[in-house]
Amino acid sequence: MSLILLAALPFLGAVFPALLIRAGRDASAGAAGMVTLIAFIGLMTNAPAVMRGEVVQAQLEWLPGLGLNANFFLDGLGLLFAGLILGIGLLIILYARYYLSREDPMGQFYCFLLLFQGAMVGIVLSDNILLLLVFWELTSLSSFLLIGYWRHLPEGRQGARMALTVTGAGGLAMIGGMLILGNIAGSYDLSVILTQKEAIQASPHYLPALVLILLGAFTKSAQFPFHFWLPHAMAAPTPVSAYLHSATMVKAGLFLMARMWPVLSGTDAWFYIVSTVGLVTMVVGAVIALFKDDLKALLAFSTVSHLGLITMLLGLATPYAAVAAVFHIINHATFKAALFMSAGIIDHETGTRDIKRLGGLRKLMPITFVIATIASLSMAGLPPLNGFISKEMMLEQVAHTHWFGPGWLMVAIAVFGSAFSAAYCFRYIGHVFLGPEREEYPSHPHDPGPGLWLSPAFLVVLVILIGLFPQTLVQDLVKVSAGAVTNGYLPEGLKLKLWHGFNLALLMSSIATVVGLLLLWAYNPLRKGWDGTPRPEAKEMFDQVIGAFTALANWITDVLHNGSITRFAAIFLLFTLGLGYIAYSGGTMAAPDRETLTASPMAIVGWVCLIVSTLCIVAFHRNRLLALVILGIVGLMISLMFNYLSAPDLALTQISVEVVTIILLLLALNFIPRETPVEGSGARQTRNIILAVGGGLGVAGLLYAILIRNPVMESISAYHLANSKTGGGGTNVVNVILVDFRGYDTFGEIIVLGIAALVIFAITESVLSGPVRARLLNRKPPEPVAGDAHPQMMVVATRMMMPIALMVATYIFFRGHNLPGGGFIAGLVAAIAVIMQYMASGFSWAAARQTWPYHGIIGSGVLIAAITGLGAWFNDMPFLTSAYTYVTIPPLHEFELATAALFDLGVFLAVVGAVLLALESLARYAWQPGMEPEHPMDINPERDDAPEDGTKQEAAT
Amino acid sequence: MILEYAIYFAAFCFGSALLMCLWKVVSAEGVGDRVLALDTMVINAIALVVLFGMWKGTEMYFEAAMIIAMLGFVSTVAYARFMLRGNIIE
Amino acid sequence: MRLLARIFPHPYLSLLLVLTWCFLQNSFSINTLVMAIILAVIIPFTTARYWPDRPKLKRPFLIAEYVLIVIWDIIVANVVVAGLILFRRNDSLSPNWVAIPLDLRTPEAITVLAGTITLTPGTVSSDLSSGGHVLLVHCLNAKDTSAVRDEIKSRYERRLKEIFE
Amino acid sequence: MIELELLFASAVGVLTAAGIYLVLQQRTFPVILGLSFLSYAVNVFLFASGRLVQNEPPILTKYAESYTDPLPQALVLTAIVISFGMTAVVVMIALSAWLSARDDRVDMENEDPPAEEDSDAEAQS
Amino acid sequence: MFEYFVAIFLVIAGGFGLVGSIGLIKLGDPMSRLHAPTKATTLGVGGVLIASMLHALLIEQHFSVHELLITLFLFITAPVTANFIAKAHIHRHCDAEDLPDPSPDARWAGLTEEEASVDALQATRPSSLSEERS
Amino acid sequence: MINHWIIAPVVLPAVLAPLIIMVMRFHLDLQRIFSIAGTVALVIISLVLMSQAAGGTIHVYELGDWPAPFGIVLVLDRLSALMCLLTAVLALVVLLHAVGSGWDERGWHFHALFQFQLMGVMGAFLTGDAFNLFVFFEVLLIASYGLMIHSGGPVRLRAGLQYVIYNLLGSTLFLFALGTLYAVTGTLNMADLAVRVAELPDDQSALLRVGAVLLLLVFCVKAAVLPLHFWLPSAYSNAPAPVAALFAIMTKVGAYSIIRMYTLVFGPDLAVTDGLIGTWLMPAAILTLAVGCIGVLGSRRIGRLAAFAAIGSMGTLLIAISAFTAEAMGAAIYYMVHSTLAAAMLFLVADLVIERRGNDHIACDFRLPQNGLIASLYFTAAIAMAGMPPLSGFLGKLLVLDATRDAAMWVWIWAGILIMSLVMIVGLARAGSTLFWKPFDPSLSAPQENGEDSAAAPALPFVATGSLLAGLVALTVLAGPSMRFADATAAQLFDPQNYISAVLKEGTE
Ligand code: NA
Ligand code: NA
Repeated sequence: MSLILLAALPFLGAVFPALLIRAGRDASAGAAGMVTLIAFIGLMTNAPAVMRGEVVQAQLEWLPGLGLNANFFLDGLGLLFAGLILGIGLLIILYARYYLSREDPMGQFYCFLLLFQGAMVGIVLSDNILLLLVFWELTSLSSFLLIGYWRHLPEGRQGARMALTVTGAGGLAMIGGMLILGNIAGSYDLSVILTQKEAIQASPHYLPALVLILLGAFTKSAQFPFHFWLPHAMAAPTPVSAYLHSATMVKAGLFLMARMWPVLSGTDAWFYIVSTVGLVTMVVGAVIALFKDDLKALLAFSTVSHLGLITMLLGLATPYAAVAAVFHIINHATFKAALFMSAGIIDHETGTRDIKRLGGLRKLMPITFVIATIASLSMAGLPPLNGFISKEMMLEQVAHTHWFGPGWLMVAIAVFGSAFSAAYCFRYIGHVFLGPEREEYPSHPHDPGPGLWLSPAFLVVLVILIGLFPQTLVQDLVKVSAGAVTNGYLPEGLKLKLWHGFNLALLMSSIATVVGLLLLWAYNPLRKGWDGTPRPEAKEMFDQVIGAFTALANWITDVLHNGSITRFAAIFLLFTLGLGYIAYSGGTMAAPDRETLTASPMAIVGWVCLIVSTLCIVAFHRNRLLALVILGIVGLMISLMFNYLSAPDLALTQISVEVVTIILLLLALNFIPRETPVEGSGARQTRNIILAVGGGLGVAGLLYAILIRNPVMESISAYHLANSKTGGGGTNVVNVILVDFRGYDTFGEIIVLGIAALVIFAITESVLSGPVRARLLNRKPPEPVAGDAHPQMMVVATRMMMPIALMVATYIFFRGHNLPGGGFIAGLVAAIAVIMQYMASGFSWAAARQTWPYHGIIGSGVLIAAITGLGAWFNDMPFLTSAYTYVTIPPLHEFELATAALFDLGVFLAVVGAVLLALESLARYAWQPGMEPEHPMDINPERDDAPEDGTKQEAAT
Repeated sequence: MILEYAIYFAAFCFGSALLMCLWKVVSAEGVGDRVLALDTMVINAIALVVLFGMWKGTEMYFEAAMIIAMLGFVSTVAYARFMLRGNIIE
Repeated sequence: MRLLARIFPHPYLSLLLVLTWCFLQNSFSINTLVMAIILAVIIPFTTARYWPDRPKLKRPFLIAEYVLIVIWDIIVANVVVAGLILFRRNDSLSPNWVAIPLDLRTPEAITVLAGTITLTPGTVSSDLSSGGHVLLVHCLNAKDTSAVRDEIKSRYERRLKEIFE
Repeated sequence: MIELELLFASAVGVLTAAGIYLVLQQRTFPVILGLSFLSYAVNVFLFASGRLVQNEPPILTKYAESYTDPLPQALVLTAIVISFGMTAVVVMIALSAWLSARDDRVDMENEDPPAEEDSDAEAQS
Repeated sequence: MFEYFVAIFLVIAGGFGLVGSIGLIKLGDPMSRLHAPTKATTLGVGGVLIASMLHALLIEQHFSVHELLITLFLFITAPVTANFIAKAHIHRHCDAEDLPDPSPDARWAGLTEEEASVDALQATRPSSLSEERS
Repeated sequence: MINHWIIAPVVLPAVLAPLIIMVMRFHLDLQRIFSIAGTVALVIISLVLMSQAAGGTIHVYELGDWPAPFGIVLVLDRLSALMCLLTAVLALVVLLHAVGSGWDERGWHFHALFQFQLMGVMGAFLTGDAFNLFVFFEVLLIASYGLMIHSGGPVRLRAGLQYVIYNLLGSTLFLFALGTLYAVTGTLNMADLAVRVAELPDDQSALLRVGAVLLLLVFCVKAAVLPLHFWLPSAYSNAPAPVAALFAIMTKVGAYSIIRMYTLVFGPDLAVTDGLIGTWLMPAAILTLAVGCIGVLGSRRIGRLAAFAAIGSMGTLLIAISAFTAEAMGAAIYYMVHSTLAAAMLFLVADLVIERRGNDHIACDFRLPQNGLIASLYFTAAIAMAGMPPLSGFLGKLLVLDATRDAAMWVWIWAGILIMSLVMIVGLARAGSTLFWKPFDPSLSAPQENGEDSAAAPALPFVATGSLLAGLVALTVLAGPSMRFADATAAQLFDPQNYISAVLKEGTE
């Protein structure tokens, strides 16, 4: 089977259990089992070639630009691991079918399990370290889901998070390491990297790469001091623990070290880091395991210890150690998976995993007893079981290794660790199965059905058989795997055998066993001492660290994003000023070359008015009405300034916009407090003043620097001046730019206006559909209100002024193309004419006489502009291409017709509609019952006095 | 020549008037006086714009004066209505 | 006739608008006139709803006389008031309110009267009574309020009454 | 004699400074005033990017010899219109926020208040 | 010669404009100050506009009438403006006692009920006012 | 024959929206139909544009038939085509969610504003004129103001006000920048700017440098670069969910503008602005990443969590951009597509949660209906957002890491990206496990996870989220071809002469 298919199979297959769960638990488990079985068989089809020493390869291009390709290869190491993953996976699937209860969503379980399986297979088959990283992180994620599978358990949630955090962190470190490695080697393909030992080890980046990669491996394989997550992951259902935390995932770190062994090992750094970490982990794990009462915790720490052992062997970096490591990986997988499953059986049948509540199960659960005992003894390293052989090899290697300090130090530590290892194995047998039967267990213990015990039994058979016939059963596999680790260097005449003769290793092993028995004999006093000794509790520390980080993150986030927009704005300004200054000071400027103008007295008067009124607003801004009054002066002065500096169009626009803006602000001011309260600290004031002065100086300086220099290059507007009349048909170049050269800007601009009106309308609707409406209806004016809402003089004046203003608007509109004016100003003037009417007779009265909907006015404005623009398409011209012509209809003189005028009409309508819709919204806020006057003016003697004759009736509306 | 001086003189008058109104804006007691001052400033500004056009001999700026005349009224009424009624378009 | 009334709801306004357009154009041509007439129809037509009642001018030709009188009064009053401002101490002025009972009833007429009063320096129309029968006028310097009242009534209101009512 | 350019630049500077000062206030109303000032300032700034020219409006006539740069004027017109729309919107949002929340401060209290119980604390119990 | 003619108008206009604003500063009470701008409006701006028309007609040799429009606008709007400012002043600073008797009507329109209540307790209010009070 | 396709993405919504306002404003169903149809058409148009641009030809559309640089031109190159397509696809998905979840009926004018928003975004991507870019920024901003406060509410309105105020400051700065640039160069067309900037005498650099930096700051506000990102968390977390999801493209407008202006006009080889742009942008980007990821860990609300995740992804994106090399730009473009889809997905999933719980506190005590499905969607979105395998985020992150290996700050970049990934993973996992892993309680949850209630719940939101997921999967599986396009796009960007020649018609004269 192709490796690609092999790697993809579990992922593709993960869909089936989830889908088939409706068909029943058996169908779901069966689907998972079939998928795994097919994959296993597929793997086996490749086995012969691998056993012959070939490397099976498969390539698929994925992201060649990065050097990330779906390249797979299968060598001995990969075969060993893939076999373990799929083989034990098969057993676990069987076991889990009977282990999980009816309430557990089994489809999900098998789905996650297969995802995990796929990720693991992917790791061991990857021929590309980036691809390996993908699968590596996937194992973290899928194990997160598996550990948290029992969602109702807070331990599960926490354990899952802890596992994800630790292994995820390691994984990220490894990404860094792998990328460095890939960059040194010039490729991310393992087959290339593995040939670059010299280059890699010579590189200055070797050490960081090594450390980062080892961080990944150590965290994954629960090496000290990252071992603490593994026991907490035991909150997972036992099949998960058996699979992930004995046979597979935790071995991924070992696999990685083995995989990178040819390029990374052989240096002092590797030797000391890896072997020391392994040794310490081995001892620490063994010691803690002895004192754990939870069966699964005991097994978890024993796993930690054995992983340490294998790590240490890999760290020693000799071919013999590699062989021992590979062999122990196989052995550990067999006995530890069996032990986890037996622990699961005990938990399942007795209702507890607490050793203190167990004991004497020998007769009640004989099958389980046999299975567990054989597996334990193998773990303890007793002959003739497989654990014995690999442990002997380990001790043999240790005995020939020079580590720190005196030569015997490592031997002593190893024996010490082995003794504890033996002790907890004996305790597992002694305190659970042996001893007197208890009067009561949480439930009635008995052996389970074969569905549960078949899988561990099969493994235990392997334990015995491998122990008895290692050469027949596994020697070839071990050789070819170890060969893959060591790049083919194997100890000469290697033979796996049960009996090595009386040697130092056997002696050490014996001592360890005896001491182990002694430790168990002295368990109670030892336990007292252990319980009395203060120890760092890894979980609490982890929780504290994570808690601290979370609190810190909370704090940082809250402090930075405290909701104070004024502070955000201050930071914005400060940053802008700072960077602007840096940019300025890093450049150079030519001497001023522009002839400056002399300020006439008129300009100085304007300047004084502008500055003084601005400062007045700053000083008086707390009186809001006053601020608005003075704002009118500022607007007026700016308008005069535009006039003074050759910009009549701008002057007209400025003054019109000013009036409408002030009306809007006055309308809004009606609802809000009339005064701004004094608040804010002095420091705040100082900050504001400093920023204001800084900003003012910056802008003034920048502008002055611009104004006293001529443009370095000629402006494109020379073209506009030259082509305005001939190309655009108008003599007001500003207007021609607006409706023609840059009509597209104007198109966007009227849409902005239209959107503004829509937003205003929508927000008014939203607010009025909420609780605010009642409040507004019952609103009392904050100040006493004068009588005579619609004064006669104003009404009568408006009757004259409004038509005249509309006339003026028309005039401004039509002259715009050639003289100052245009659709926008005309629109504003027209809108103001209508506002005049609103102010005279009130919005309700006036709006009742208004027939066109504002939405329609806005929409038609935008549409007219758009359609005018689109009209050009029929001429095969781009959007917004204009046309104009001169027409003569007798007896009239020649006049101009231009599409620009149509476009400007769109502008005009959009402006009128937008302004009026905005006003309408404000008027709706202000609306209160009874606010619909019948008459345009409040006082009209002609109307109210007794009629002298019948003709003086007011025309009906 | 005399015309130019007359224009200068008138501009000086209206400019001074503008500054006096400004002074009133700065120093007045309540809002009402300031609205009055602003209204007077608008009137003076109209005169200044027309004078500017005469001075430069162009009619280009005339519409500005006209629009200011028309719209200054609206904003003054708006301020006053606000003081009277709060809601300026009720 | 009715049709004409709909097209020209306010004929004087239309006339004013024609003039306005010609003034705006600041030049006269046939195009200007045509456009002026078009607009003078369209604009009053669209804004007619905002001017529901139609005051009639009984004697429009008297307007000219009235305007001339007002202009003359404005000039005179300007000089007088300038004198008051420049050469009199504030405390020697006697500002005063004057209530002017109105014979006029048409809002347009009352407004013209009030406007005239304001435009002539020294007097400002300040308010109307709640029934619209009395005009409140502020005088810059009026020792004798009844004299002011009488002058206004005889000089302006009488003429307006003739024009409007 | 005072340079017009200096007057002009200093006026824009004062407008900017006033705008910044007001924008940094704590209530919506002065902030909106400040934004208006900033838009005055920037419009005038943009206008001046074509340099200051007197009495040469960009209206083509037979008599004029040269014209001021029309492009910045067109840009400023667009900018004025846009900032008018923006002002209208910001006024309405501020008003609606005041009506809905009865609070016209622009600063908001921290929106992410500390939870009563932490998820881990809950898990340990 | 024509120049002198125009200049005279300008000087007169400037003078009245200036006097208006002097009045604004000099006069003591707010209602009196309200009289001042009327000068700037009428003879001040009016003079400038006439000067401008004459300038066009006599010196630049073309007919210019659009100045009349500004005059028209100002003559229509200035009384309204003044009226509003006066009303605002009355509203903020005056009670019924400060003003002359509005009889035959109940009260001055611009006064609020409270302000007017001093002497208008028994008076019936016009119907048009009842609505806007609700 | 003129290629009118280029203007279509702007004109279509610009015509559709007024029609919606005028004719359909009281008919929500019609609005929905036309809005969706219009957006589908936009996707098709974008596909056409993509096919036109893919070959590497740069198409220019001279609005009003005025030649560049005097009129405004639209320019279609690979980057703009890609951004248009991304926008259109995202918009369609978001629209489905908005319709399905009923968000569009909780206030007025959702569809009109939505179309205008699209018009603004498309216009910004297509324009070749600096001032026109400003105009379309304003179009998209003002539409976004309306969408952000859609359906109102006190907190949303106040948050909206902050959003508006901050962006108004940004718009003001934009005009200052444009004024300065115009004052120095006398042009607005971006290609012409590029030519003139390159010809600028060395001794007159100061003003130009100021303009360049101010402009960059404007784009940094949009792109939420630290310390100009403060507007984002509150705005995004208080916006209606579909709007927040749509806003995933808004930050990209900022990123796009940075890419466009600082490869075309102020390219990395330009002497005048040497050492001005990348030097500070890179550390700012790293800090942005850090603040975003820390914010994910530090958030107690789902909306804020998603917002900070978006900031974090912008950090990664900007790191890639700030390197200003073709290789890193390719990675940036790939990551940009990814992060848009992922951020949108996270916001939509957050909405699914909030809609079912009524509040957005992460710590909350009861199970949601459809817990399993939503949980899977959440974890998928989280995986994408955190850049974990197997989704495109991981590939994007690897690409960025790989492309920055020669950068001066590579240690900081790598450390930042890797450490902050962990922080984000922890934050997302923490939130997810707290949100979804609840005790079984029959009274609060149906026994069959995906049973009856999933049929009852509106399916469109799930379709929307599912489509985003499908997009992410496609981006992962088709990483090779995607990356080839991204690299080609980057190559086009780093060879601006073609762009300049196309716009200024240099070849034809
Ligand atoms: Na054209
Ligand atoms: Na985003």
